[in-house]
Amino acid sequence: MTIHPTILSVPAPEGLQPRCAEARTRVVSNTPVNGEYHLLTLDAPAEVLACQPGQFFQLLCPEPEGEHPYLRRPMSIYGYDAEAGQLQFLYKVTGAGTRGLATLKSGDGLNVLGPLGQGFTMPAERKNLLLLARGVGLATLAPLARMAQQQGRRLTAICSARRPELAMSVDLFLSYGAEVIVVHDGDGSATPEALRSVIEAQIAQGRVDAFYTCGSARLLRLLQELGAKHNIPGEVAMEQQMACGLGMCQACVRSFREGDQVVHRRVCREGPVFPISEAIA
Amino acid sequence: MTIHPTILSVPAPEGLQPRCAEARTRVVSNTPVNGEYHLLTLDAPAEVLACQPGQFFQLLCPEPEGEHPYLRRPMSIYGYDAEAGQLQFLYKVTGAGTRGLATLKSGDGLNVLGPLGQGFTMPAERKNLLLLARGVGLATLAPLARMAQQQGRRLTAICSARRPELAMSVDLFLSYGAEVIVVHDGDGSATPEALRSVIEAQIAQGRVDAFYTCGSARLLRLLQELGAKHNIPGEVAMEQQMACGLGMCQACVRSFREGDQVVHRRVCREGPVFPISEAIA
Amino acid sequence: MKDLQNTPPCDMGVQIGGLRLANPIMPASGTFSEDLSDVFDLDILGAHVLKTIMRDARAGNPTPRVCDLQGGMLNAIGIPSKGIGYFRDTMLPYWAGYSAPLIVSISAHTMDEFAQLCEEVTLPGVAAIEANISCPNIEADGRAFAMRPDTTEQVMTRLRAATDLPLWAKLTPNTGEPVEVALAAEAAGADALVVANTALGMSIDVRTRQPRLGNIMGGMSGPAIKPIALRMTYQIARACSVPVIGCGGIATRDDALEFMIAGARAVQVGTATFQSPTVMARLVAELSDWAAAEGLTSIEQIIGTVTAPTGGHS
Amino acid sequence: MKDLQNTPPCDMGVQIGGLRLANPIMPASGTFSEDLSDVFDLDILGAHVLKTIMRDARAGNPTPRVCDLQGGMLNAIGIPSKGIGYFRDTMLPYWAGYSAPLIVSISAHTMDEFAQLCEEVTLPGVAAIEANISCPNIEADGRAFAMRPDTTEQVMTRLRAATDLPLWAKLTPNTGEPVEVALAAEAAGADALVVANTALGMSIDVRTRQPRLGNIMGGMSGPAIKPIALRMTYQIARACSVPVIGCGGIATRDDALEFMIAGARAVQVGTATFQSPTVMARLVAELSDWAAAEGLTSIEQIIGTVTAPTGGHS
Ligand SMILES: Cc1cc2nc3c(=O)[nH]c(=O)nc-3n(C[C@H](O)[C@H](O)[C@H](O)COP(=O)(O)OP(=O)(O)OC[C@H]3O[C@@H](n4cnc5c(N)ncnc54)[C@H](O)[C@@H]3O)c2cc1C
Ligand SMILES: Cc1cc2nc3c(=O)[nH]c(=O)nc-3n(C[C@H](O)[C@H](O)[C@H](O)COP(=O)(O)OP(=O)(O)OC[C@H]3O[C@@H](n4cnc5c(N)ncnc54)[C@H](O)[C@@H]3O)c2cc1C
Ligand SMILES: Cc1cc2nc3c(=O)[nH]c(=O)nc-3n(C[C@H](O)[C@H](O)[C@H](O)COP(=O)(O)O)c2cc1C
Ligand SMILES: Cc1cc2nc3c(=O)[nH]c(=O)nc-3n(C[C@H](O)[C@H](O)[C@H](O)COP(=O)(O)O)c2cc1C
Ligand code: FES
Ligand code: FES
Repeated sequence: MTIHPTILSVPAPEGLQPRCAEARTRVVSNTPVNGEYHLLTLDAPAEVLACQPGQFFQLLCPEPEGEHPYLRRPMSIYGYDAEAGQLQFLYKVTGAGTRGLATLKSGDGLNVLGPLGQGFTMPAERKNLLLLARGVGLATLAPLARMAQQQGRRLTAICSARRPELAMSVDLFLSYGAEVIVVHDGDGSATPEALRSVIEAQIAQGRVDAFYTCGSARLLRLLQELGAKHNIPGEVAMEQQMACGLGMCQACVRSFREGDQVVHRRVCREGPVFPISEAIA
Repeated sequence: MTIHPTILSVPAPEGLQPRCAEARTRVVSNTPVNGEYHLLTLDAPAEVLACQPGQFFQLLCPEPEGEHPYLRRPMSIYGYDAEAGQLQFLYKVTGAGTRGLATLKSGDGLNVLGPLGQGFTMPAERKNLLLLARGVGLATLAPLARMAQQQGRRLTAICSARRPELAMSVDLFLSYGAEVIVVHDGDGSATPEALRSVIEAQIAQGRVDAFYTCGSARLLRLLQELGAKHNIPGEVAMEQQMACGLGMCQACVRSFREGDQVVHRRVCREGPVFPISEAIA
Repeated sequence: MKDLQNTPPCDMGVQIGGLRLANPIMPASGTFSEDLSDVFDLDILGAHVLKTIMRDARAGNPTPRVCDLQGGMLNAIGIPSKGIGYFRDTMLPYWAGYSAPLIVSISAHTMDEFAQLCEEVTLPGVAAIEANISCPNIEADGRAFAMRPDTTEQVMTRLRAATDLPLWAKLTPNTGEPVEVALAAEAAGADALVVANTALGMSIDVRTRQPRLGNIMGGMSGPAIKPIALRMTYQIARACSVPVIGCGGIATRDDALEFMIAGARAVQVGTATFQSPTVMARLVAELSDWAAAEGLTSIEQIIGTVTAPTGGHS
Repeated sequence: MKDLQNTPPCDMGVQIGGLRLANPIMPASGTFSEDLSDVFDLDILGAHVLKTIMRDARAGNPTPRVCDLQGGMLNAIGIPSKGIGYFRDTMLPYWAGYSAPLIVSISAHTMDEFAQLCEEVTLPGVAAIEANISCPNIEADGRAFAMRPDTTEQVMTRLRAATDLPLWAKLTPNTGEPVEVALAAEAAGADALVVANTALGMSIDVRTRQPRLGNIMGGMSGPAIKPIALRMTYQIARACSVPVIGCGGIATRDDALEFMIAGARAVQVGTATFQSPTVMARLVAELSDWAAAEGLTSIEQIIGTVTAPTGGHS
């Protein structure tokens, strides 16, 4: 495995290990999965591979023909492997930046900045985890599932999708030893009401010490309600338009409850992972 | 040989064949020659291959890393072959645009606009032609040499260069049946004085009915002087910064003598080929 | 989006004051000439806008007259001109061969000269006059007329008196008071406002330490100025009641739509033609396909349809 | 260019009024914070310029606060601020840990508030105050102070009286009178001029027909505005005698050199840091290598060395 040098090795301040770095990586593969998504695998240098589940990178996307993405695009870490020197992202093609990503071919270079932000926390007493997400949001939870398995926690993953065959990463979650429940729009199993019953049943069986979710405001509200009712803690990974990704520009704020107050926090710095109880959907 | 469609087929005005077209070509090869230059060979559609020696194309150069050429770059036609569907340019890497050209690999696409401008003229009575140029300027004269050979004219090509091994296209001119004289800076044979003797000798032998040159102001002045003295006509291909390449923007004007007056002409439209006697070096 | 095959075509005509254009796409002054007819049939355009002319023959600026930038270019062409006689005797008859309306751009350094030229180009075959008031005004210390509301109103009043033809005013992005200038042009009787001309810029060759234009400074155009021209279009379309014609950095169908949604009734395309001489032909076709697919019956239905941002902090 | 190995290093220090910077590279206000210390040692910079602060705690603008453009971006962050107390008690001690001089950017909507804040930030540990007079001025109908020479002179006179620290004025490219505004700031006692802030722009999402910023309009920055900022730097450096600090679209060594050749004594780097957070560290190193290779003994030798274009029509 080749380790590519970072673009710039700036002298780190005495005794301080830079938390993130701007690095030039090389594309191992970039393949369509599941119709709507692409899986990007990169050869990456060690200094960007000390990742936590829930953290993200800012990718400097190549320009697709006739379009000119300027800012970096935030992407959750889908997989990281410091030993193999690899980093993975799972993305949905939505605009100029992700269209640019989709043009990447094996062997191409890609400049990445990361790892960024605060990842998920998993206090020891959370032995039974419930993961709930929809669409590409599941990508964000994949490394969390892997870590949970390594730490011997029990995992239930509810994958919500438009159609059952679009439910992302089912096999991956199964391989991490999760019990996987697929719900979809076709049979009404993905409505908040239907989901509420499924989750209530899990709670009743004592299978839920904490919730982990990301993306959907509807799912967040459902978990806030269930969490408050059953006193179950949880975390959510949130999104916001970003510029710097480092905490400097204040572009990415969202509102959060802090006691009686509503405060702004930066998704890129204080997040992207926040306590479910404090998030405002 | 694949013919690629033009980007846009706009309905041509009734009965009028567009003189030039914007076409998407494909790179056959792009190889360094002679240290300083690159030879670019393209698969091109028939509608851009009705070329005249001395005409040029405007190339939409790809962006090299970290640079952003916006305007097209003018390049003389080095070779064209309507039957083979091929077009060739010989270029020197000097700035952002040509650095972008140098990144092109076999199979890549390249958007070209042309053929543009007025080519060289060769009235029947010009039986003995003297071609004089330096550096990449010789590229412009290559298709002229080929046409002269096809028409059975006699050809002398003086190739001027910094070092003899840098003299461009000697073999090519030889293959077109030209007598080739290489002059270079190393032994003083490329100074205007030395060149004057060489050319005077050619004239004395009756080998010069017309001059063709391009590029260098110094060579142009020499030929203006010799042309006036011996009453020998000639043509020069000139350069100027361009924007549109079509005659619309007036960016590319140069001054020319027209009787007693100095007038502006557009290099892209009235040129790039002009009578040597009217040019102002 | 509906199915393209089964939708009736949309009426692409737009009304600019008294003038009806077959479609909203036209060239920007100085980036268009008869030479483009080598590339496509110019009669597919909504209008033909000529390079600005001045009364007397002039050479224009020293070279280099252009240089390129990230996302655009600088130009200091100046206004080389063969004079009014050449316009009347040679250009006008040539353009009479087309059916698209002819828009004649004029300029001058003094109000008298401007008004006189305006009268002189008021000729059969001319559909409208575009007053390029973004040119240096000698009576105002070299500042362009369109830099200030007062000079704008003065010169437009003189031009209004000099012609019965539809009169457009072309504004500059270099002013700090774009809305006040637009209101002044409207008050003086402009029939439409072209928003906008180039932004004053500069570029230096680090190797030679020389400016990259012979004229030192020049006008910036192309995609890089689009956000500025769009902002002015939005501000001016809200403040004025005469039609606004958007101009600045338009290169794609969505660019044209952005200006129309912001309030422009038509758009001018300049620098993009240098990158791709077929771009205006493509825009006419793509805009019409888009409108049909959207189920519009008239392209005018999209003008000024910008909505408030949802906004929010969450 | 000489051989890099055998050339003595060039003195990279530049003088900005009474202040000496170790090198000409510093961040632009609003694009920099302590967070960048994750990426490189911030003490390699010529100075630290903080995000503009206002007196009272404020939330800033609705989201989305940024969108990207060809060659740059728009922002309408507003000035979220934790207030002057947070600055004094938390930020100032943090930055005291560095040796690079600290430049504090301040703003306000009225002159009284501005002057009061100026006095309040005149504290040990602050090396200079940058007055962001490109903010809307409530007393002048929402126009920024720096839009006009008179309001510029008024507010800068008040600020000058309020502090003994070096006082910089940050100008706006949205004015039609950049040189007059610069002269007014100088006359009122500014020690340096930062040229310039963002250009007012707009972008619309064609699909939703909504502005792409929650605030509708916003400031354009990045390479797209470089020619405008460079032109102003050239104009102002020729007209004024106080130091000019160039700002707008600087992303490469040659960009920085372009501004210095045009007359800037130092430069600020903003948006480029978002594309590449290591860019300022790279610029410091590359500029110093370049200067050594050119055989300069002081980087100040290149300031204002722009030469006349050769020009010509042939
Ligand atoms: C922390 C974080 C993690 C993310 N992880 C993933 C992931 O793993 N896989 C994935 O497919 N997507 C992910 N997203 C969303 C992804 O960033 C956007 O889909 C992407 O930026 C769209 O860029 P575009 O140019 O293709 O689309 P455009 O819509 O053209 O983007 C235009 C602008 O909007 C911004 N933008 C658009 N959508 C979003 C969004 N949802 N969140 C933030 N900014 C947005 C872009 O960054 C860009 O500046 C994540 C977002 C955040 C904030
Ligand atoms: C009619 C014509 C034919 C030409 N034929 C050839 C050829 O066959 N081979 C070849 O190597 N070069 C040729 N040139 C010169 C070539 O166009 C320039 O070298 C090239 O544009 C430089 O672009 P760049 O971005 O690499 O360099 P840069 O110096 O970065 O270019 C910056 C700008 O200057 C313009 N420019 C730079 N040099 C010239 C020049 N000499 N003439 C016109 N514009 C220039 C570019 O187009 C661009 O807009 C020709 C020029 C003209 C006008
Ligand atoms: C080379 C060139 C020449 C121009 N000449 C004129 C002119 O003579 N009169 C005028 O009003 N505008 C002139 N313009 C400005 C354009 O008409 C247009 O307003 C400007 O370029 C912005 O549009 P664009 O970004 O689409 O080019 C010229 C622009 C360019 C690039
Ligand atoms: C996200 C963002 C926030 C900014 N905030 C401020 C600010 O608070 N005060 C200020 O004076 N300028 C602010 N600016 C303007 C920059 O300091 C700078 O003047 C401008 O962006 C041009 O430089 P650039 O092209 O290098 O970014 C901000 C710019 C950006 C992009
Ligand atoms: S993206 Fe800049 S602060 Fe979060
Ligand atoms: S390059 Fe436009 S007229 Fe010649």
